[in-house]
Amino acid sequence: MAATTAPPGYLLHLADNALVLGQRNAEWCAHGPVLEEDIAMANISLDLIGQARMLYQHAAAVQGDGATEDSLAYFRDQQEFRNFTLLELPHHGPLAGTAVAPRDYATTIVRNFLYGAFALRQWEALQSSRDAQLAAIAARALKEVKYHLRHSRDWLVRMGDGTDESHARAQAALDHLLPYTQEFWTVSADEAAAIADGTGADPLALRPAWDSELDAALAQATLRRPAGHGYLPRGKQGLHSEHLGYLLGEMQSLARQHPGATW
Amino acid sequence: MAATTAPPGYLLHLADNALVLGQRNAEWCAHGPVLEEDIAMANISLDLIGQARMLYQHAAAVQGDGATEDSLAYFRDQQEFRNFTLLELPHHGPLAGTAVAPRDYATTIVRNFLYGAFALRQWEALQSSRDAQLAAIAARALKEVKYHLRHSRDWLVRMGDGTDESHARAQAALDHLLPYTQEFWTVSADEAAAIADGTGADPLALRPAWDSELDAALAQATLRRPAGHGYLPRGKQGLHSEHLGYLLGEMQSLARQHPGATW
Amino acid sequence: DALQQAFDARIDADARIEPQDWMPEAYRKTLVRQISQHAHSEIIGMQPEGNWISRAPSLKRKAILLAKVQDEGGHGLYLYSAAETLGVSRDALLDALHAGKAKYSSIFNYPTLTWADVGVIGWLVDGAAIMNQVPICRCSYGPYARAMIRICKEESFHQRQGYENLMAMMKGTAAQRAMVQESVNRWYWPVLAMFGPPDADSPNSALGMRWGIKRISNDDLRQKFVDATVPQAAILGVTLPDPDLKWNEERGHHDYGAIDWDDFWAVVNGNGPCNKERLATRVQAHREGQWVRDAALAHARKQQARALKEAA
Amino acid sequence: DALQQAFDARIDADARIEPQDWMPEAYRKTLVRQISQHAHSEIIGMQPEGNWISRAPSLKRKAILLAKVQDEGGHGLYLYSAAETLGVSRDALLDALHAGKAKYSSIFNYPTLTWADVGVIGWLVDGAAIMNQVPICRCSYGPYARAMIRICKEESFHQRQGYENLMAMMKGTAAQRAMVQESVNRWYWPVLAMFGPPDADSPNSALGMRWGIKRISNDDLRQKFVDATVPQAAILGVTLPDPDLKWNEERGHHDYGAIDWDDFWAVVNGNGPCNKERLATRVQAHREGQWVRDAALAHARKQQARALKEAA
Repeated sequence: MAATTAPPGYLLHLADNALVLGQRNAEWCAHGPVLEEDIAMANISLDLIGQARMLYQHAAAVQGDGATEDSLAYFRDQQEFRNFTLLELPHHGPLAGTAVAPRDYATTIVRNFLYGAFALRQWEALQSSRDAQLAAIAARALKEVKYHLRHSRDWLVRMGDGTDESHARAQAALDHLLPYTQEFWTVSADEAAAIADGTGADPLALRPAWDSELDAALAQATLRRPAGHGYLPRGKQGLHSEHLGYLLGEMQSLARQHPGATW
Repeated sequence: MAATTAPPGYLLHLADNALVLGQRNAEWCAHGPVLEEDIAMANISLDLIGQARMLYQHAAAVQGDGATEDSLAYFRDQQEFRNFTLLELPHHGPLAGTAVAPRDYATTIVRNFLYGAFALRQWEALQSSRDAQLAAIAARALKEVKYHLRHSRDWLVRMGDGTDESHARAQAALDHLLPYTQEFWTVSADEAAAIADGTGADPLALRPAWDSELDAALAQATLRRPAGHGYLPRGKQGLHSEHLGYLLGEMQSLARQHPGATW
Repeated sequence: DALQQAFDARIDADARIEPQDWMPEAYRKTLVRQISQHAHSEIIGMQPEGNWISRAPSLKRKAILLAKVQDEGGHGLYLYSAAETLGVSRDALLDALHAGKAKYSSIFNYPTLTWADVGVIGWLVDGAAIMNQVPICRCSYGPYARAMIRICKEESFHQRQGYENLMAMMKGTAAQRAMVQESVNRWYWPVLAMFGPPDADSPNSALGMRWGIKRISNDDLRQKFVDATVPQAAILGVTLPDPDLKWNEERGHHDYGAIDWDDFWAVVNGNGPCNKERLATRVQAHREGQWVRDAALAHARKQQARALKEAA
Repeated sequence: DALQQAFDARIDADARIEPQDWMPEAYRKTLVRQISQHAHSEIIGMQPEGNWISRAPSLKRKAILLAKVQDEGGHGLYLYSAAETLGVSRDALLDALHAGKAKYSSIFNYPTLTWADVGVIGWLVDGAAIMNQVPICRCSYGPYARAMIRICKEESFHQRQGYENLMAMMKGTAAQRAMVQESVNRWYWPVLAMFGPPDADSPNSALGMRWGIKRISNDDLRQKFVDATVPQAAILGVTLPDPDLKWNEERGHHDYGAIDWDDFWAVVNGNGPCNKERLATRVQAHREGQWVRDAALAHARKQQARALKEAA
């Protein structure tokens, strides 16, 4: 009487999304534009790390082999990560992995909005996953992501309908990031398996609602929706940008300096 | 009939200086202000990595224990590094370890000048080290560092005696970095041991020439010499800034992902 | 006069002064200085701990650290609000900080060099802060006292978490234990200095005592801290780096070695390892955030204008 | 006319055209386009390889990689100089690159995701570049031909180093071998596309052939590359990711599978994984370096003015 569980690769995709975006958002700590945003960004990051932990714990249990939440987070290499490429990008426009540029809050906000509007609908759908554990995680994550989405949507509107500079920055961030959302609407092998066995959510079914939400928010923010075509990223299939390697190198450095240690 | 060799800690101090500054200078690769400077900075970095290799190889031989140049460079932790704090700082003004700021070529040039003027005299003195291997390394390094010093001195003058902006940037970099040179003039336990046994150079003996060179260059560059007092760094005693951890985390990440591998 | 007498009477009766009450200008100024210094310390304090969020060695520790740093931001908010009840704006206080005119706790001018520093800051730095702050929960100024009650509760939680973090490391590998000891060696003396100069050299304290803002002297708090820390260190299994530290049966307290006040004053006066970095990082964040704050303001004004237009 | 006839005669005689010689405008333009594209490729190519300098897994490999990237910068310099002999400035060429009007080799729009990519770029990308470039050493335009002779020599050295790097990894751990195979899987097809579209779809080639700028067709070069690569892959112990790859006894060549030209054109037309990153990084470096170049110019002018004053 084994319970139905989602394919491990699918759980890792969900967990990696949460961890990588949580890691990025936490980078604003002590660098936010106003104290309230330092706190908000830490809070969002904390929710995401929390989601990642539950998902990794579940994935570790499904996978067996002595895997733990930390072995999955700290001892997998870049190409084993299954997060959307969108979520690993630094907080600035398109630049090579070795480039340095100041963090841009518009990039952060636009990404959180684009992903939040997707994640909200994904968690909604996953509440009825046949994987009961995943459904329970979804119910909790849904509450959190509602706040994340409201936060980023409010700022998107403030920026778009704010000053000339904020409008231009928000538009530039949107132009940069929207093409990466194409990855939401491809179905990876892991997703196909999860959809087939009733444990996963079909992203294509979420698209119309995501599109409407995006259009409505952009209208309110007086921003233009770019074409959003271009390179189709394949991060969830393990093919990432040059940026994830640096993110993981930093995140995993201490844990890997002390293999086998407990903290 | 064991040959006289310098204390391993002293050799590591010299090697770590070369490696850490080489690592920093290489960060300009593909980001330099003009193609000739990309090439010059890569060249300087290459010389420094080469010096580090010779010094680590010598230190490894002295130390025994199966140490290699790569075990010394890649598998020591931050607090075991003995480089001057000056050399690990990022290419920008004073900021916390988590901050991001564009690379500033004035910072790079001023550091290379301040350290180059010291290193030149240190290698000169070490040519007569009682450690014959170290003396041979010094003779080779001296030739290289002469070019490094000329390069940075020329740019220091160009910047100081260039535009208002370049003058202000050079002055700001000098104000930021000069206090870190105080570390040159303290004598660590490793240095004291090396001076005592005739294998090391006494930094205090190098100071008058360094001072004159600095004053002459600043006069030509129309820059003001700041007081240069303040916090006394102790990087060569293993007490570093928040920046070295990130530098080593990145530098060592791949090697530590594959412990025991040969490349 | 009558106002001054009424104020003195409230102070003598250990009653609370509230924002609407009359108060002497020097009392108000002292409070603004102290509360804003404390607020600044909370937000500057986010930097050294924030330095390890990205590299926390387990997800659990990452979450704990994030939550803690978030709490510090929250403390900053309460405290700026408490200061605002004294008629000074947060912007004005931040401007003073960014201009280098306001102080913050000197302890945050030391770098966090290893993960153990996160635990040691929780255990020792927060522990010392609590010693300093618990008496302020009985401070004569109501909004400050109430903010401190909430803050002390959360700080105690942080201190326990810091200690627990170190305990886990002390039960771990030799490298982990060495990391803890090295960190304790670096932080112990600067933490003792956190209680401020010896009473003999601390002339401002008397008025603070009179006004019910300060209630225990620097040296008494320091002694209390040392006495509390010694058994905690023993349980943890670390050595406090003070060869003169020993129990004095007669005094009923631990004797301890001489503090290097030159080092303390050097850091207070701007020459610590990270003074420039901490302040410049704050200034950078504020400057680079200007356009975001401007956007929020511009949008709010547009919204208001639209609402007025509709109402018209 | 006479100039054209003299030019044609030199071309027919396989003699060199030199900067001072008369040449048709279309010839000059074609050369400027090709030489500057090649120069741009060298400096853009510093980015993907530069991505691993800081993380090279041994000091020896770090030094080799640094030296290689430095050489690429040097190739950029020779080539810009060769282009300048045709009456166009390096600044103008760079402006065209930064404005997105000039092309560079599309292969650099792929990311370097693992250390093995550094070796594979040396082996396959440099290998393909050499196949393309060796014929240019016999190009009709003297300065370009001479630059290419020097460049090809250095590129051959880089190719051998790349192959040796991979060989060391293939003799290493299972993880290292897997890293090499994964990298080969990612790069093989984009490298085959580096030779350009099939001859049937490559209308510009004929004129290039006539002028002695291009000497071997795209498909012939590609075949030559495949034939050379197959035995190298076998020695290395990696599998080339082409199920249709096999020796054709009759042709005396390897047959190979169909190239995905849609992917090739997508990358050429700006939609590769890193097109925006590569160009924006160049533009950023140039923009942020403006003050440095200005300083050098201002100082040189001041020096000159001083020298004139002294002379007067």
